[in-house]
Amino acid sequence: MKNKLMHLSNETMNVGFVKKVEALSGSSVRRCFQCGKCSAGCPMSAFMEHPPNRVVRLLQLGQGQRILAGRSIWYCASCETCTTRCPNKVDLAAIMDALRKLSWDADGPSKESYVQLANRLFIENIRTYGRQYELRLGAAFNMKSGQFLKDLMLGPKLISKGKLKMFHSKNKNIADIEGIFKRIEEMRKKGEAL
Amino acid sequence: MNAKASKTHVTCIEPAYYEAITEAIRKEAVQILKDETVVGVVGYLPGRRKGTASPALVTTAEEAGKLIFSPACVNNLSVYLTKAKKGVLKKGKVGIVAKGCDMRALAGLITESQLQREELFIIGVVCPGVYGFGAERTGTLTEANIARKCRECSVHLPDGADVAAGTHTELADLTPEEAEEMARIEAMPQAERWAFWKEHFSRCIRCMACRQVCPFCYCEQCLCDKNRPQAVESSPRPAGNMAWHLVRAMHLAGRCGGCAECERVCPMDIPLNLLNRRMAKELKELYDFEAGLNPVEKGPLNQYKEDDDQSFIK
Amino acid sequence: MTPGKKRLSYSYYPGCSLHASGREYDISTRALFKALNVGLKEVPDWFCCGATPAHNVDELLSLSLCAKNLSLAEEVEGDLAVACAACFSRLKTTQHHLKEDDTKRKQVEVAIDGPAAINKPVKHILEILAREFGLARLEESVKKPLLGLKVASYYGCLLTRPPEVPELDDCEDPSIMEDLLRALGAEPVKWSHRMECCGANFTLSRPGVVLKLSNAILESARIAGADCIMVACPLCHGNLDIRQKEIKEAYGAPDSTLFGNIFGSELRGGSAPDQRDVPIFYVTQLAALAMGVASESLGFESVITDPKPLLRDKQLL
Amino acid sequence: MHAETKQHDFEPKIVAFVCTWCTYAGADLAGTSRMQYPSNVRVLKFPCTGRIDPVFILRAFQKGADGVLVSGCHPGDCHYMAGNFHARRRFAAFRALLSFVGVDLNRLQFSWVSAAEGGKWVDVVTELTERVRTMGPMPEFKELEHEEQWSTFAGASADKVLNSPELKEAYDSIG
Amino acid sequence: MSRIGVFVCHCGENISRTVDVEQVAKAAGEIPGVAYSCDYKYMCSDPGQTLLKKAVAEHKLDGVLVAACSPRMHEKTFRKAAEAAGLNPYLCEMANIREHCSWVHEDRGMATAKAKDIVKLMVERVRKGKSLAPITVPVTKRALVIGGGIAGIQAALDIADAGHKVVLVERDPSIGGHMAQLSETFPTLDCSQCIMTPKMVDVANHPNITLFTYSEIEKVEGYIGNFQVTVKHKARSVDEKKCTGCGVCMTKCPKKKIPNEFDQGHGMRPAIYVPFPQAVPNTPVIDRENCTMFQSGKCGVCAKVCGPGAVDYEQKDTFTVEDVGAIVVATGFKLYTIDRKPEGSPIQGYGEFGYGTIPDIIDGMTFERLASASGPTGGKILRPSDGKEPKQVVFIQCVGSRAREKGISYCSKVCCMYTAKHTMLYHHKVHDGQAYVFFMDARTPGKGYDEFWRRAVEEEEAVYIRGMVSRMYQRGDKIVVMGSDIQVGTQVEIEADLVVLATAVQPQDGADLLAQKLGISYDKYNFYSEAHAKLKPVECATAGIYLAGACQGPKDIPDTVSQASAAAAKVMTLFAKDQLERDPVVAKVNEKYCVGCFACKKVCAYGAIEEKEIRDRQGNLVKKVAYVNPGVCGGCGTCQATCPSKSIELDGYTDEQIMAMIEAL
Repeated sequence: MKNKLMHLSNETMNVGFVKKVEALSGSSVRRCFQCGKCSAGCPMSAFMEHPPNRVVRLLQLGQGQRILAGRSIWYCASCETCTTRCPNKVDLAAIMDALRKLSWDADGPSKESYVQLANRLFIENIRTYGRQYELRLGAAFNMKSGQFLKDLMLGPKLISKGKLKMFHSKNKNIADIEGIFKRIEEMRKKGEAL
Repeated sequence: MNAKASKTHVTCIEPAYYEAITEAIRKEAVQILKDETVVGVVGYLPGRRKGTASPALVTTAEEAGKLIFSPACVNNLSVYLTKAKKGVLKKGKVGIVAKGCDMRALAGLITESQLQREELFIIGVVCPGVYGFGAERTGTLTEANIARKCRECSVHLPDGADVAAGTHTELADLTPEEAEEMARIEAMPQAERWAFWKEHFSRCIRCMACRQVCPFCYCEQCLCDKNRPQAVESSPRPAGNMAWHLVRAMHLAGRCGGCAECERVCPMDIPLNLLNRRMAKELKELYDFEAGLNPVEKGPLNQYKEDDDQSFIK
Repeated sequence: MTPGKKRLSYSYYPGCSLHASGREYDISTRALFKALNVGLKEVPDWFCCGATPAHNVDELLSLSLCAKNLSLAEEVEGDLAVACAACFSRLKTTQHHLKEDDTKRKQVEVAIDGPAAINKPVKHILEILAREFGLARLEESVKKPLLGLKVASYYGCLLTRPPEVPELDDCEDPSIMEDLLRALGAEPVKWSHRMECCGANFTLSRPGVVLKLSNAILESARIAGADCIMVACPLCHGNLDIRQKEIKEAYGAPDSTLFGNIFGSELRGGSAPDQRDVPIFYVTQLAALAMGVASESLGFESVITDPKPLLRDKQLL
Repeated sequence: MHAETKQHDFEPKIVAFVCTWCTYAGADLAGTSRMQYPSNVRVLKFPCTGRIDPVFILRAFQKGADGVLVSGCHPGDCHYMAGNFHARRRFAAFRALLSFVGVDLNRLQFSWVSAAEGGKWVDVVTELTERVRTMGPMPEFKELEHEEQWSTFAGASADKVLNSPELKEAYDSIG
Repeated sequence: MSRIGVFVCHCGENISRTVDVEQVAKAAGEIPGVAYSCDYKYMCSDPGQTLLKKAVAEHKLDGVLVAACSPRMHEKTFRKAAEAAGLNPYLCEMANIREHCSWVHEDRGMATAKAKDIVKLMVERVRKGKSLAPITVPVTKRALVIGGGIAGIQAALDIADAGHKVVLVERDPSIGGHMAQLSETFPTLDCSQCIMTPKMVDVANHPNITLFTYSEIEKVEGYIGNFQVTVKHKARSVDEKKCTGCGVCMTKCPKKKIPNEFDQGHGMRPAIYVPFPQAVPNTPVIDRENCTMFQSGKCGVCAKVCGPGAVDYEQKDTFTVEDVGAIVVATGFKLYTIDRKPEGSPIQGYGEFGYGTIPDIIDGMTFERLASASGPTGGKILRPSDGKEPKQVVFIQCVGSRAREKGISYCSKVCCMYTAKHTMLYHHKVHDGQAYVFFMDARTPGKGYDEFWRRAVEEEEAVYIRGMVSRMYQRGDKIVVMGSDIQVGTQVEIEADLVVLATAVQPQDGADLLAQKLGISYDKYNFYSEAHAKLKPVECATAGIYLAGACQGPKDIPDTVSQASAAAAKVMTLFAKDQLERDPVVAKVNEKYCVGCFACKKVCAYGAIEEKEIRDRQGNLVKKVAYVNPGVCGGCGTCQATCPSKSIELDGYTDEQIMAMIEAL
């Protein structure tokens, strides 16, 4: 997919998708002049099939699908180095957030499932408990990702060091959290929020 | 005549105080006319009705012996030097009786090249105040009959006069009615302020007495009489009235010394001095300028500083 | 306000990690503030800030969670003190976005069903120590200066980035940690990787990433001659401390990987790579230690890479 | 820059008094850069803000302006050295006066827009237009224009006074 | 005015696309007093102008309004046309329906309505307009050139060669500017000093040029043809008339370790010095801040060894007033530094490159000095930190430039070429060295420029990497450069011995202050603004002041020299006439009504208002009134706004015109 011939036309360039990214991120995509400074400083660049500058380039060409199909966006660590150093005030970290949200909404066409799974469990945890419950997070991740032996030796050690709690109590005001999730869902249903 | 030495606060000012000033003025006026220091003296003579005074130009020592000063001497005489009796200045130096507020007008006129200090012999009056409009004229000045502007006078002493008559005496415990009124208007909601002034201005009959009596309205052709172009409608309609009073307030900003003659002579009782007071307050706050304390090179709106306030500008 | 006259007091948002894997950060923060006589009152019933996963996929949710926490914090007097760099970053970012963007603010206010407390001052512990309490006063309060301790101060990503948001220090060349260390009597070392990413929350999903990035940081600190690393973030601590042994196993053999080749010119020429343990301290642990707080109450027992030998060696225990 | 044109119930009349060297040129730059802004503004060119008499502002309000903008060179940039400095004092005083007689100063905007600030011109004009739009038409001076002296006499409208039988008779007798 | 003609221009489609020009013309025709109206495709074209002229004759028009572009664009054009048709040019006005209307609004209805309104306003202006006669003023045929770099030198020589006197003022102790610092110049690689120093000597020897070095502009008064410029001559502490330039003082000065500005701080100079051996004039100056005599009162060696007794510690700043008719501003540029900038500055430094704290990260000008045979290393490329020859040199383009995040969004224009030159110079001097260049675009328009760059790549083996550098830090004695190659799509790491930054070209310090003294405008970066980007590239909006070189925008040497000669030509055009016609937009006093309060005089920034006595036939003083000297009046109109009785009036902007326009709102 990465090197597949690119047909450019009004039909193949998905400008609507780019507009959505710009609206969500509050950052212009067109402003980028491809200096590559983002990729030069990105700690995760080596893990990505599309380095950050190319992600923006693909957006400029209306090729959102190519980005979502890859795993680049899921390997962004949100360290904000790109945003900090961009000579053109392109907020690439926010663009990455926007792309992940759009990928998430489209139910993750990406190959990268582990990071998505971790995110999903993390947010579920918030909704259920109000706060993070790290033991459950780790355990559930291993279960669902099928890596039953991952960090096998680490868990008991952390428990013995007091770093993982065996039990977790829910917030008293957990209903408030549920309210937030519900109202956001409602807003989106009514089209009042992206 | 050691006016500055002390200051007395009293509850009423007896006729005797004014008589003393009258004596001093007469003595000085007679003297300067006799020795031909001046060609005439602008002062007050007794009015035809009791308890009144009227402005006059006296040119002989004999007449000068009739000059008076009383709480009825409300007029700002400086206007006689730029308008009514302007010609006399051509003949030589002129003496003028001036209260503190009149002094401010003189200083302003000197600033604006309308008068030269050396053409004037100023007989300053240490004035405790004059009658208010329509007040009972008992010969004694009290809290009840003092003019509104005098209640918060800050220029009792005629600083800069050639001679000064009177000892510094002020009525005690005067409420600053004008300042209170100004504060009341400022505190109104915007629409109410507009209604307040609209009501006042709509009464204006454009008799131009305010202009006539103002020492600073010395223009040979008033902007508001011009008809090519007509910047301000000249007929007494509400639109033109509002414009006229706003233009006048703007033209007097930084110049008006607060003699309140405009307000005194207004037949429709429009509180004109409030506008002038408001502008004076603004210029004091913004540029630390008070008009007429002494002749200056430039007024506040004829000069600038690079770091003037511009918080209102985008 | 004149320092020393009025007692400083803060509301406190510890965040999830400080109640679990970063408990020693919480413990030492409380101990330090107590020792400095600075008030600290935990916000009751706070929620998770959403951290990176929330804003990664759902900015509105992330903003709403933070806004909710900010309004909870409004109930407690005093500026909001935050220890976790991630929570700090999220709360500050939320305020920044909501101030700049009316549409977002309105949406968030619908979500949390109330006004967003965008003006509640949010301060990181570092800021409180170095600026509000003040370096001079801190120096005066030192009972046991950390003499001879060479510390690599590790800022990570979120304390200073992106520019204008955290308002903590220069986003490329900060000095607040070094200043603090000097006040405590320690010796900050000059090193290159103080603002490189440690891999952050990939610790769960892609630990391989963390191993690589954190290894680079540990290497750089060793090359600079640091005895230890000081952090202000429980995630960074987790990656550098908990996974330190794994990192050694993965990258330990000389030139076993491509990266072993690149790091450190001193390493080249056949000499065995430096494999020292590098204990990771929280800023509050070191500060409290210098203030003379008993080491037992600083949670050292919870740390995986045991710092006690180093501290004993430097006669700080 | 393809802003959709919205239909509004109220299109305010905005008058801009600008200096030719800075703001006028800045507005030209907005044009050459094809920036978009509301079309409500009517620009009157002056050599310098120093030339702008407060009477003009007053007259503009009387003639139906709902908002007035006065804009010139930044301090220190005056083509005539100091015109804008004098204007700054003059308008500071004038604002105080207008406010005192009850004019809403939100309708009167002052700004410094240089020849290089096409974007700022757009911002200033757009902001003033939209602000005045939400405020609605400016009634004060317009009402005055249509009022007659007699209208304020208690209980009698201008109409009644003018159309009284007595007056009519008097007119007729003039013949 | 009762017979006004209104001409509505389509401007191709520029206006007619959004404005219904036919409707506008029709509406204009219905305005009372408008005798003729029409629309036409291109009013400024020859047929357009002919149309206007014909209409004036046929319809006996006594006023003309052209509704087209900005008057800043074509007012002169149409006024000329009107004049040719026999109208007074000031009865011709323009309504701006392009920049202020068709280009900024999209809704056709609204734009057309606005255009009609603009026309209506402007018709009133024409109606109330008056015929004005141009004012003539004498021209002082002597020019002032500010700045003694290549631009100032070229302009001064050209004007002087044409036979006019020139005053050349330079802030530094010597003329020569940045060009004297360069080693070799692109694209020919000829030695900068070899072509520069003869010109400097020409300036010194030219009978028509008065050279003031170590001098600054203090005050500028007057107007085109008649400027009075106060020049501050800073105390040199050496009498220029007595000094023979023998240089003994410099060799004997005990304080020798002062970083030399000319060598970018990498060479040393004494406290009494000339910036470089070929300096013009060759008179030293004492750097008082570093001189022991001035700091502690003890030393005096230079005075003792000076044979002619030229050293004068008591010398004070002096001032002269120069009468000139034209001014050429050629103040040049400075280079951006990556240092941390003071808080509140709109320009930012590069923290990711260490804010200038890494000694072996240098800028392009420093590299020039390293490569120059007369530089601190005698032309050897040696790095500052340890004097070793660098084997891996990384060049980074666009540092500061094209970086709106750092506060500068423009392209500095010269960096691509000089970086290519640097790689060649480096390759010539260090044969086993490798040059790497991080760049975004190679911008090489110019005669022989692209060929030059390709030579650097193909023959001189510079490795060009398309991509930027994110971070640099010191590791041992190397600088780790972390960049990316966006073509390969990978990160690139280079351990460099030396890094050379092509930092942005910025206007000189104090450019804004000088502009304020001159009354010329400048952009947000402090580059001076030309009157028209295309048609008046060397003129300022302020008449009589011209621009040359990098003070107007980044420029290379050929462009600078061209512009300098162009500015000189403009000055010569001005000097070709003895009298100058100037715009008659000046104030006049109505003596009948003036009462002589002189508020106008108090606000006049030009000092154009005098007091005039009106006397009767017997010679008695009737009154004093204000009088405006039309030659001095700048035409701002502040006097009129100040005059309470409006007895002073600015022609071209009378109250009558303005009020009529407001009435038409």
